[in-house]
Amino acid sequence: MTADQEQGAGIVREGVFYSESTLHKLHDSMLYIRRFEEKAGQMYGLKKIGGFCHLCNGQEAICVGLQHAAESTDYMMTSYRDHGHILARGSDPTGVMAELLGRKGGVVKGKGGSMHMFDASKNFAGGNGIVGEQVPIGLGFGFSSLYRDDKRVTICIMGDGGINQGAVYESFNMAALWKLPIVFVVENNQYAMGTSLERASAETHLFKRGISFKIPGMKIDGMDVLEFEMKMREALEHARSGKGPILVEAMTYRYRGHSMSDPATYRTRAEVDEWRTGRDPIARIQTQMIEAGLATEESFKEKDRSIKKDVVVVAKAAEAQPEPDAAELWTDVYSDPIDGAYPYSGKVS
Amino acid sequence: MTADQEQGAGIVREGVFYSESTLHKLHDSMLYIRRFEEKAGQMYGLKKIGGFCHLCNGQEAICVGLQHAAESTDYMMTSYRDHGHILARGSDPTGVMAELLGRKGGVVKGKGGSMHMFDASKNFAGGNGIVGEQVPIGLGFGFSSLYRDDKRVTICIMGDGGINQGAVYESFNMAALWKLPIVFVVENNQYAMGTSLERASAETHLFKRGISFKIPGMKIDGMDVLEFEMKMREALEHARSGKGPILVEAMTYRYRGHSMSDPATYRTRAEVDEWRTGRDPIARIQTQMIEAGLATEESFKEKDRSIKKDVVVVAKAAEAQPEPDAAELWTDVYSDPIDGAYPYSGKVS
Amino acid sequence: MMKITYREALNQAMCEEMARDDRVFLMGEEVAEYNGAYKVSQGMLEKFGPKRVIDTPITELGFAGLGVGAAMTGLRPIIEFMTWNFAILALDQIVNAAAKMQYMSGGQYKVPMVFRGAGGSAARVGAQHSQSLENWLANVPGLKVVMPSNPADAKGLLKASIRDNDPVVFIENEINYGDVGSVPEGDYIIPLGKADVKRVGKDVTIVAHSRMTGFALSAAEELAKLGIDAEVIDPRTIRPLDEQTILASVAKTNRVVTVEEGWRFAGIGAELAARIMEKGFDDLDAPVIRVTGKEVPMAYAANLEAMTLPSVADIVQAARLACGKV
Amino acid sequence: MMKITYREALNQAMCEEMARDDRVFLMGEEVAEYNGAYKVSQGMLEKFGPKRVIDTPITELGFAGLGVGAAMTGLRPIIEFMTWNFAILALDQIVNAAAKMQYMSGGQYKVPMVFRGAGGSAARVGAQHSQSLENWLANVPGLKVVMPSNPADAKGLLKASIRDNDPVVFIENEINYGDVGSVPEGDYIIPLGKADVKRVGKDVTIVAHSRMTGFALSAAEELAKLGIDAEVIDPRTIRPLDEQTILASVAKTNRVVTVEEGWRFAGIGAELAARIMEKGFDDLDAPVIRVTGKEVPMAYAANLEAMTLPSVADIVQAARLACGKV
Ligand SMILES: Cc1ncc(C[n+]2csc(CCOP(=O)(O)OP(=O)(O)O)c2C)c(N)n1
Ligand SMILES: Cc1ncc(C[n+]2csc(CCOP(=O)(O)OP(=O)(O)O)c2C)c(N)n1
Ligand SMILES: [Mg+2]
Ligand SMILES: [Mg+2]
Repeated sequence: MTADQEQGAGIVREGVFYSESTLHKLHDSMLYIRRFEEKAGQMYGLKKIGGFCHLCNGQEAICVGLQHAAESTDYMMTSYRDHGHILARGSDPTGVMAELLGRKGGVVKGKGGSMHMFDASKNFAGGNGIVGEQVPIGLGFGFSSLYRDDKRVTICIMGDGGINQGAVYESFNMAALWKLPIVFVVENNQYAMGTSLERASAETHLFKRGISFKIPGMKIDGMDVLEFEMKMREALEHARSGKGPILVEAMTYRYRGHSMSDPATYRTRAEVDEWRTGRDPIARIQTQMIEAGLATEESFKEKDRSIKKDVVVVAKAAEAQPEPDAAELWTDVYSDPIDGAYPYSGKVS
Repeated sequence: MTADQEQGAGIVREGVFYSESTLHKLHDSMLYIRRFEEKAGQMYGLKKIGGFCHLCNGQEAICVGLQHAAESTDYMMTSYRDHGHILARGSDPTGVMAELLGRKGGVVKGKGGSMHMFDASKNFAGGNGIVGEQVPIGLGFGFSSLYRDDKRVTICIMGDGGINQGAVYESFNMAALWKLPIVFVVENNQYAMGTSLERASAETHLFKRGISFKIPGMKIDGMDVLEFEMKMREALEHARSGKGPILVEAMTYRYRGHSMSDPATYRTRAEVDEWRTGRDPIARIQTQMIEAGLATEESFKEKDRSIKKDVVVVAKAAEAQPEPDAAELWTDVYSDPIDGAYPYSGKVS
Repeated sequence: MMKITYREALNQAMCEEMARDDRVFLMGEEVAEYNGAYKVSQGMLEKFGPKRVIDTPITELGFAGLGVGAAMTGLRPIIEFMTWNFAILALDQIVNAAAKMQYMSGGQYKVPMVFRGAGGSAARVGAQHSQSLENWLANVPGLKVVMPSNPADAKGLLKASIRDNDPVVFIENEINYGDVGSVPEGDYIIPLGKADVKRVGKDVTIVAHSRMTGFALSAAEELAKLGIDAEVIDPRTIRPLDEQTILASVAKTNRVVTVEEGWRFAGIGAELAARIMEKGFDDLDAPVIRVTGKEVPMAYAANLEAMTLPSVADIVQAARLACGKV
Repeated sequence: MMKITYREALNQAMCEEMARDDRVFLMGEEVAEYNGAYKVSQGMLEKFGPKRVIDTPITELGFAGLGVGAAMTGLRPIIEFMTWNFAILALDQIVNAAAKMQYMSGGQYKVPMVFRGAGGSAARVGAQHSQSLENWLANVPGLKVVMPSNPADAKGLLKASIRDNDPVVFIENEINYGDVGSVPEGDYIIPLGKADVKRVGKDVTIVAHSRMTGFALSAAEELAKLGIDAEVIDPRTIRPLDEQTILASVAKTNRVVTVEEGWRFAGIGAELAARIMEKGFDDLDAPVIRVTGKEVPMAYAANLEAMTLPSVADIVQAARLACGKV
């Protein structure tokens, strides 16, 4: 999607025009994710969600900006911190919530859970629980686009902790060597669990991590959705035009702990506040839109109320669903039966 | 070992003085390795050596220059292309040859073979058959020196193919993060088996492969033993003085195929000749020494004859040895018996 | 005796051994400042300082190899994997370096180290976080594989593992971390390679390790009500396996059930069954029955997860079957 | 019928499938310009061009993952590991991604691909180049594991594997590459999951796969001279395992020997023994005997290597023992 061409009410940033409707869309999408995640946190507190649950509060501008800049045919994959991305991608929120609850109507039938969301219809390829594992997989999607010459770009997202994994550099090298159409995005929220960036990384400017493989890098403010959207479009254009991979470092912050079980005592209150109150992407676009006369505090409050209501409806609908059928235990292990039966020796006994 | 301090006959390179005896030592050591490898090749042809056998002909200046620059307490480890290095390190050649032949007196009792030579008494820690595997291991040696503050440097050697392995970058990051005293040396012989550098590496200037981790790099002519020795001393000094790791790219060439079974048809005759006749490290130091009046063509010929004879003696002595005792099959699997017996369930049956 | 958790037992084992031998250090993700992802290393950074309790980047292959190299120089690393699931990335260093180094080097380089962390599935963590690896690792000569099922064993075995001169794979269980049990005071060591009869019985032998030992003991209670007196054996060390203790039990009960959380094909139960048949064939009145995890990736949904894991009821059922009392 | 080598059979299988389906491509180290480290892909670059026959850097984890991703988009990659020894580095992508992807994604993403290369030990290549992984990989639901022992099986099974819609682990044997055998002309396919009775006999069943099938057949000849008529079964597909064929044989012979090159603990023989006991206990007149590689890393020295590997004599001895004729 290119920036809006039509003129009218809107905001111009570095020569790029964002229309009123686009701005509302970006804002609403971020706010929706925020409220959805809060609801997920609540459900987790009520023990309705089990296992790990990694929220993306604070990082919404990346989820939303990236989607707005990308084509729907572009491929994407990320880590376990995937709710915001799959929602921004346009998957049915009830399916996402149902997945968190382990229900039949979950986006992957209740089989994946929080960390393993997939939506093939939206070219959303996960949802990976092994840190860094999506990177070689993303390389394969990029390779496929070269093989088929389908002009798609793969957006492969990782964290500031994940970028230390060796598989990432194997992938960087091959992506650069073969000029694969991939945008690698690092969500630099400055912590990998309790480990701050500088305690884990010799080079903390993560956009430079591709230099040794001749991959150009960009550092982008990931707390400003317009800025991020605009620069992400440049990155996508770079990859789509055959120039090979590019590495985007998106500066951001997660407001909550690493997962629901993390009290996050390794960060100071002041540091969290600096980002949360000083740089919040939703507050930021709201201020910009109010200043531009495109909305009012009251209209945003109204919007927030209505989104919160929507999320409650979604949560209820998800909760009303049954667990997966017991027979699902044995499906999706293999595609084809052998001799009329699926080859599960474990089932027989 | 620092460069020679005493004055007298010798060669001065960029202000560094190499004495006559040092020059002879460097030369003789390179020539010995050359003749030893030729003998190994011959023995392989006679099927006295089995499996893989990777010779280092052409790369001797690296083996020898590196040893001369290093302290004997410094740790080192490399890949399967290890004969030259362990010889330069000072291990008993008969033990090395016996190992190639799979004999009892082999440097590792016949258990390792060509790819797995070790000599703990010389701080030579292998000899690894999995490409890149020695790099995290070297990281551990470097870590140990930091832990014990023993002022040793670890010299961790890999190939231009090996440097693409992900484990290398995991190691680069940790080495740089913790400022470990490690000199990473890439023997850039421009081929990994049949794959030329530029077909495998997006960034072909391999000394830049550490930039993304803030590791400084040096590109050195690996065909000139004096040049290599001198620069290697700088690199070791860097690591020893607490400045952290450094990456040395040694430009070199292997004259033979990747292993004895490789006809190396992927290279042109002209290319091989350019290096073999144009840049040979042994011919080079001979010319320099003759020009400096420190030797004559004849004296080198004489030296060559005597080395060849030595190598024949070594080969004979090695061949005269028996195979390892059958009982060795079960030793060195575990250190301590459990309940008086070693825990081999496979032995009982 | 003191009442402590499985987690505290592990912590004590490490602290005591680190106090005793300054070659021992602990390294892994979040082990230091965070006090361990599962708080096993609580307080250790404070006690031993950042030189000996070291946080790493997320690079399992790299720091596993670091441990191997450090061990080759004579240090005695404890390398923590946040969970063993992530150690699949590090297997090359565990199998090709740690396990084979002593042999390949003709005995010159030993690798005295412990690789440890939680293995198997926790609760609701899905397919990629629920892998059992003990059968793979116990397949490898050169490695020892230890899996404690309670706090006392956790402490005694971890201390023995740290003192061992060979690479030890030490697999804990996340769900057991909070379990409380009695642990002897003092320098409590359990030698590796010794199974433990957790319950004496005469009708059927149940061999179960790690978290499954508790399941087996619960099953034994149920079985007692049905008039079946089960003997429960925890091998504790998977490699080397204490076959004497197991065979002695089989000679008495003539019936065996094996229990493991991992997948069936070539699992620990397969080895037990094969070995009991080889060495105790005439003692067997019925085939060895294997209770294992279902052969599917672990699903997230609570009902599917429960179906995937072995249950107490599964063990009861298997024991009844073995005893011909169904 | 044509007489071709095992290597040519594999080559034909790949060429035919690539000609038939342009979603199939071959990627790995030295597969293209070098024509394969072991010449299995000889001529393929010339035939199919650099877009479909692709040399990689030495980065097993990376290009294994590339295969998984490409397969998820509907391509059908053949990923060659120069040998399976190096695939230990890639296991995370094979196990955590390829095997679990379909399940985790609720069936949305399939992973139709083949991981292939030579497994087990070659000749005199030492500890790090002599690893058998079939028991680890066959442990994993979601994977299929195929191991051909002769040219015809190699061709028929590889074609079936490439057409399969799930990730297939295809383990060849370097020492077999030069073996010549008769292979049917035309589009020859052997369905996965079918064992093959390589020799009919009535006194003892020998189950052996890959290179060991040939050893078992030689042993059967020896045994015949001793008056023991051995049936030799090659499972061909390790997962799923064709237990019907094996059990039917056991019902006839009542005695079983398993043979594998890999280590004993929780190996393929353990699974066979456990399964045969479970489902054919009453048919067994003697315990299943496992012939395996010795539980040591592979040494380089010729004598130690020979002692480590199972031999024809070992199989003969085991069969005599099983038949009570020693
Ligand atoms: C290979 C592997 N190692 C460790 C973990 C445990 N773990 C899960 S998330 C995480 C931190 C990742 O941090 P980062 O990449 O910065 O992503 P963020 O959580 O900040 O989004 C760790 C260590 C894992 N899941 N996989
Ligand atoms: C992990 C792994 N992959 C593949 C191989 C097979 N292999 C052995 S050497 C080699 C080439 C290595 O080239 P390079 O690193 O340049 O070292 P050189 O042989 O030139 O010294 C390959 C692919 C291996 N031994 N290990
Ligand atoms: Mg982070
Ligand atoms: Mg090279």
